[in-house]
Amino acid sequence: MSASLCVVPDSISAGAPRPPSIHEVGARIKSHEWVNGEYRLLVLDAPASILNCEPGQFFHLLCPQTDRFQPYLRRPMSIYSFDAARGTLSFLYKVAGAGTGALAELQPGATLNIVGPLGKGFEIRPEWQRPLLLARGVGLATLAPLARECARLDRPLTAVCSARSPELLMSTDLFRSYGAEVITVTDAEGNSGVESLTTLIERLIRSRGIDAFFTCGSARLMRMLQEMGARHGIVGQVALEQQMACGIGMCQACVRPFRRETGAVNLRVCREGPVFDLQEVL
Amino acid sequence: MSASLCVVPDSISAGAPRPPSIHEVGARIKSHEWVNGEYRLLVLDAPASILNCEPGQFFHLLCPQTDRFQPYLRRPMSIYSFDAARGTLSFLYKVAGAGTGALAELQPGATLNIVGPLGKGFEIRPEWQRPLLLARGVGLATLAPLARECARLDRPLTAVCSARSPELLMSTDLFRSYGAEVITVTDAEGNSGVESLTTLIERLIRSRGIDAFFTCGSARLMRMLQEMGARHGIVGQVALEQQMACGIGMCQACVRPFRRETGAVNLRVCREGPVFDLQEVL
Amino acid sequence: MADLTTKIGTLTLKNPIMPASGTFSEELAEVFHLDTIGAHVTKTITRGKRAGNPMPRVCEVGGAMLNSIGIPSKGAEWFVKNVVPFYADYDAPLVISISANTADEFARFAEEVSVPGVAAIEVNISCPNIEDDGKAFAMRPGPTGDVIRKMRSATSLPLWAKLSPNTGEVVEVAQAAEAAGADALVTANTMLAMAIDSRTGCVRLGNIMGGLSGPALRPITLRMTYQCARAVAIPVIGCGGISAIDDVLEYLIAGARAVQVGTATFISPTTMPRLVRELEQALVGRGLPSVDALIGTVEVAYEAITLAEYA
Amino acid sequence: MADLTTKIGTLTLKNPIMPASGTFSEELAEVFHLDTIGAHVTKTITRGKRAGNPMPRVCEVGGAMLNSIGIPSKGAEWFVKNVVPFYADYDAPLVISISANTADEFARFAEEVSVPGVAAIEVNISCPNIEDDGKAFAMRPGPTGDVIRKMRSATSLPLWAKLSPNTGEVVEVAQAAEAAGADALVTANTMLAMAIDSRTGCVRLGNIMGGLSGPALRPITLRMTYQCARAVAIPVIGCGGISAIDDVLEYLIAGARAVQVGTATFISPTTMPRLVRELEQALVGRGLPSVDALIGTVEVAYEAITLAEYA
Ligand SMILES: Cc1cc2nc3c(=O)[nH]c(=O)nc-3n(C[C@H](O)[C@H](O)[C@H](O)COP(=O)(O)OP(=O)(O)OC[C@H]3O[C@@H](n4cnc5c(N)ncnc54)[C@H](O)[C@@H]3O)c2cc1C
Ligand SMILES: Cc1cc2nc3c(=O)[nH]c(=O)nc-3n(C[C@H](O)[C@H](O)[C@H](O)COP(=O)(O)OP(=O)(O)OC[C@H]3O[C@@H](n4cnc5c(N)ncnc54)[C@H](O)[C@@H]3O)c2cc1C
Ligand SMILES: Cc1cc2nc3c(=O)[nH]c(=O)nc-3n(C[C@H](O)[C@H](O)[C@H](O)COP(=O)(O)O)c2cc1C
Ligand SMILES: Cc1cc2nc3c(=O)[nH]c(=O)nc-3n(C[C@H](O)[C@H](O)[C@H](O)COP(=O)(O)O)c2cc1C
Ligand code: FES
Ligand code: FES
Repeated sequence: MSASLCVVPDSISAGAPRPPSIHEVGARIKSHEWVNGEYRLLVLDAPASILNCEPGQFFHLLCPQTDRFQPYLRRPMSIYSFDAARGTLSFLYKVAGAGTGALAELQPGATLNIVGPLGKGFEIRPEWQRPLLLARGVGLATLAPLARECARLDRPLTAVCSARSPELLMSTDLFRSYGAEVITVTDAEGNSGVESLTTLIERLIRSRGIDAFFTCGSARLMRMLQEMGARHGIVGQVALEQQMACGIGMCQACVRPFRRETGAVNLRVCREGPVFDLQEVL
Repeated sequence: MSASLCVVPDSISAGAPRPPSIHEVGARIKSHEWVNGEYRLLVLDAPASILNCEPGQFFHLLCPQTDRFQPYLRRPMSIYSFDAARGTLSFLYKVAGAGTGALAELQPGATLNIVGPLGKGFEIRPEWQRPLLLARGVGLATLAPLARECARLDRPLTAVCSARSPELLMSTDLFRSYGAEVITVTDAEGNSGVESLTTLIERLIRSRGIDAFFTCGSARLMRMLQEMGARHGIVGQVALEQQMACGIGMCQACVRPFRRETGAVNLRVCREGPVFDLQEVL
Repeated sequence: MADLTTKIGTLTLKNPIMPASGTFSEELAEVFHLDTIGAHVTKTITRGKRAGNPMPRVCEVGGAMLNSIGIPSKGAEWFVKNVVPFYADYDAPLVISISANTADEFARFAEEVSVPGVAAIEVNISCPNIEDDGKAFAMRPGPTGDVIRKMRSATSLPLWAKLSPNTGEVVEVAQAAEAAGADALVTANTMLAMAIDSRTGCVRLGNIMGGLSGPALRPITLRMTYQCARAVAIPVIGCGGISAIDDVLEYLIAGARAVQVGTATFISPTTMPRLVRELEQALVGRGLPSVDALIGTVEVAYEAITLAEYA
Repeated sequence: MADLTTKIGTLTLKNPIMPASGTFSEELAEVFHLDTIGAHVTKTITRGKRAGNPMPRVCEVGGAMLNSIGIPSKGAEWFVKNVVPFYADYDAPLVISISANTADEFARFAEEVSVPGVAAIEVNISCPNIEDDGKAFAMRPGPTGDVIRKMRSATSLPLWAKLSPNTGEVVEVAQAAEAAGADALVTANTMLAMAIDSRTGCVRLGNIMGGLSGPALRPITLRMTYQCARAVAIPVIGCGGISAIDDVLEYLIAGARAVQVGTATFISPTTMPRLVRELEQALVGRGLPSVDALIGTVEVAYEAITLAEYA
């Protein structure tokens, strides 16, 4: 990373006392189930104050201390679904290391301390009438609220869902329930490689008139869409991940380099993101 | 503490490989009940290897990490009872701070890591035919195995048990079951002060022919017995406490000064004790 | 009701709870009203632009964290134009943390940022001194004195010298800062540390080494706070591992006139306002009229633990 | 099967796990067979008798401990007569830790304890140097070099210099020890720290300040181990906060040729034999033929975390 990169964003939110919009709350666990061998679905009873969310935003979870795991920092998780009317908030997460390992031990009824909503979510611009969503792994969680938003805004959505194997394909029924056209590809079936997908998506661009890309969950697929987008003049957005400490914008732990007119800038994934312009990602 | 004090014991156990006599084991909790508002009785299923105990010895307990308490060092606890035939080991303890607070949260069925048996226990010398035991608070726990040993050796025992209030008098039935004569005194009844006790014990010395003192649980009562012992030529033993780190004799955290022929020496409560000659305590 | 105000030289803070540099920013205003705390302390800036260190910049190590953020900075001018005005709407004094490569540059920089709206300058002397073989200024009394002396003649704002735990001469460094005209000391910055992922064999920070912060640091920085509070007459501000009210009390009792909260804000962004509330409760609970009544009251217990009276 | 032996200069240890001074004694033979570990390191002794520090001598602080045991000692003569023979029945080399007030006293003492049965001398230079205003020898390269140089001409036994984390010049101190003839370094001793009981307002150690040990120390001493292993050619022995096999691997990967286990033995007296077993398993699990194959293999990852491949 070169020392000439700018390192904080150019705009700072206007000064002075405002009512808090980020909340630290204890939320009761309503249910907590395995959805496949790797992922768990965590549903929380959440107060209305934190349910004014945008698709693509995330929460920062204080995973518990257990006998086996003693995570210290919080763990960021995309919102899988939020429902202000029912007062629920849910996360779909992969059990990976200490934090998610400890999280997985929590039982319904227990309280989980969460901070959010955080970050900048997806923006479905008026001119984006025929979006395509390409999700893999955790992206299948992160992009779920976007599919709902597309339904709300009446934008016919094509969802290409990728996974290692058919069992690991998540959210496809949810996507369908939002009226999306769902196409699945898996490593097991041999149709999830960049080449097959390029062919598939080229075809969809032509046949469906795709005019925007949304993606999450794979650096490889993001690069592929950047390349195809550049070729076809299709713009879009990507939800990124980066290791975080504060999640709020204070610590500069989560920066990544982005292309801006003025040159490369480092932006905070937790604050200027996690959703970024697809073509700006360096 | 003057720099002229000797600081390690004069004898070092003879060298060379021996079979281990101190064990670190995980013991299953058989039962764990409150005996009054302050004390809990913890009964463990214990392997025979650690049940070759002497009255007055102790174990070093690894209290668990809980959400409320994160003790780090082990906590020393006198053996309240041990039974090699039944394979049980029990502790009677006061819930005080982080360690015992965490311990108190353990449920039957859980495993507790313990190290022991540790230290030097009571010695009932052949010439001590008519012992008197004076116990207060935790001393009521520590002296219980001694009462059993007196019964086994056929020494009629008088047990003077002191507490703040009658509810806090523990072990008295146990002492009686070992055939001891039990006399209780409490602050509530106003008969537990040094003056009343001096009168009581002077009378017992005359009437019962007391020839040895055992005590635990109160510095004030220990001083009183030292003084009476000196006056009447009655010897005895005391079980002491001191903050510990290793519990085995490695760290020198637990030393206290004692009177020896050669002058004052610092001895390790965990190793040369916890039971010491009553008159040697400085 | 207890009086929570505390004086740091000429500044009066409404309470002794403030953030540690690098763990606070304008965004926290979206979590709680920033006037609940005693002062605002900004992330260290440099005069010129800097990118900061390579990724990964943070990792966690058994109940604490390491960071090698470095000092990304958009420069002095940008800061004065964009950040300082943000804080104008708050009553709490604004303390800005600055860093530089030489004592002269520190002085020039101090002058540049001595603008209306800035109440004090925190001097981050834990950065490498390029005139002293890259050793941090805060490692030795000489360079520390130089920096503060030159800054003292360049600005009339209060100067808070932020000390480093990575030295064997903390008392001498503290005294040098005081002699050179520092108005307060902050004890302390992070401790140089490292972690390796034993599975992959890789260092866990892009910069290889980084600063240890959080609870594990507290016994070390508390010791420094105690040492410095006894060695200097200027106020000492404790910093390191504070997350609970008992930690705040510990520092005040050791002699700190105020405290800074760092990593705990990452773990719970509402830590500072909670500590303000709990401090008031703790003082009332002890029957103390003010924070002042607690500061420096530490007692030394040389006695052996005597046989416990279980009564 | 993996080869666990490691060479510390002329000594070959059957495995790299040994105790840290002050956390080991003859009594541990009642817990496990002392020949399971790589070496025996005794508590520091002084030539004359000493009582050690006032009570309380230990306390716990959030997942770590502080101690101010001091150096109680029955003196050199008693030690040579009573302790050295105890270890004669074991194969593992006996390393004895000594301390003194001046460089000359260190030298005289080294000579006195260079007796049959002693395999190496660990030099505890964290104690105050009465000829340098009470600053510990290990704080500065000069006094460290003096001690080792004088000891070097007084004994032919291997000398292990035990460094202190309480200095900003650890690399210079390490190099001074090497230049003066040290055969190995031990990184490191405890870090000066303090705790106050916020309820009573009393310091929690009789000696006011004490040494931090246990997990909280690990990131600091690991960093020192890494720095020293790169700065000197003699073997470095890592020490600080080791309790799990991952900790052992971390130190070896950082460049340590062996490790010392301290406080963990208090928490679990069977820690060392367990680590020996788990080390063998870990090497086999990684397909490594020997400890040597792991030492100093640390890799530096400067890369940004890239978007995770969830596949
Ligand atoms: C904005 C955002 C949204 C996310 N949403 C989801 C989601 O909906 N579902 C899901 O399964 N995962 C999601 N992740 C990834 C998730 O945060 C990590 O899987 C999790 O932090 C791993 O923690 P751990 O302790 O189990 O793993 P460890 O590997 O032990 O974590 C060690 C450290 O690395 C960090 N880390 C590890 N992996 C990642 C990662 N991929 N991204 C950022 N930090 C990481 C951890 O936070 C922790 O600090 C998201 C990440 C970000 C940044
Ligand atoms: C040999 C021995 C036998 C004991 N037997 C019993 C028993 O049978 N029943 C019982 O209730 N208690 C007994 N105690 C006291 C018991 O160890 C303490 O009550 C317990 O350690 C308190 O720990 P805590 O974390 O709950 O309290 P805290 O006060 O939070 O403990 C803080 C620290 O001080 C130490 N400490 C506190 N009180 C004592 C004490 N009285 N003696 C030694 N260290 C102390 C703790 O071990 C810990 O390291 C015994 C102590 C010793 C030394
Ligand atoms: C992510 C991070 C960034 C930091 N940046 C700075 C900084 O720019 N300037 C500074 O003086 N201290 C910086 N610090 C140190 C803190 O101000 C504080 O001294 C240290 O973290 C100890 O306090 P804590 O344990 O409460 O976090 C930083 C600490 C962290 C964790
Ligand atoms: C109770 C105690 C006593 C110690 N005594 C000594 C000593 O006499 N000499 C010495 O060099 N180090 C001494 N140390 C330091 C240890 O040898 C070791 O360097 C330190 O504890 C760090 O390792 P750990 O975290 O594994 O405990 C002592 C440590 C403890 C906890
Ligand atoms: S995680 Fe702290 S700035 Fe993004
Ligand atoms: S507790 Fe370690 S010697 Fe007694």
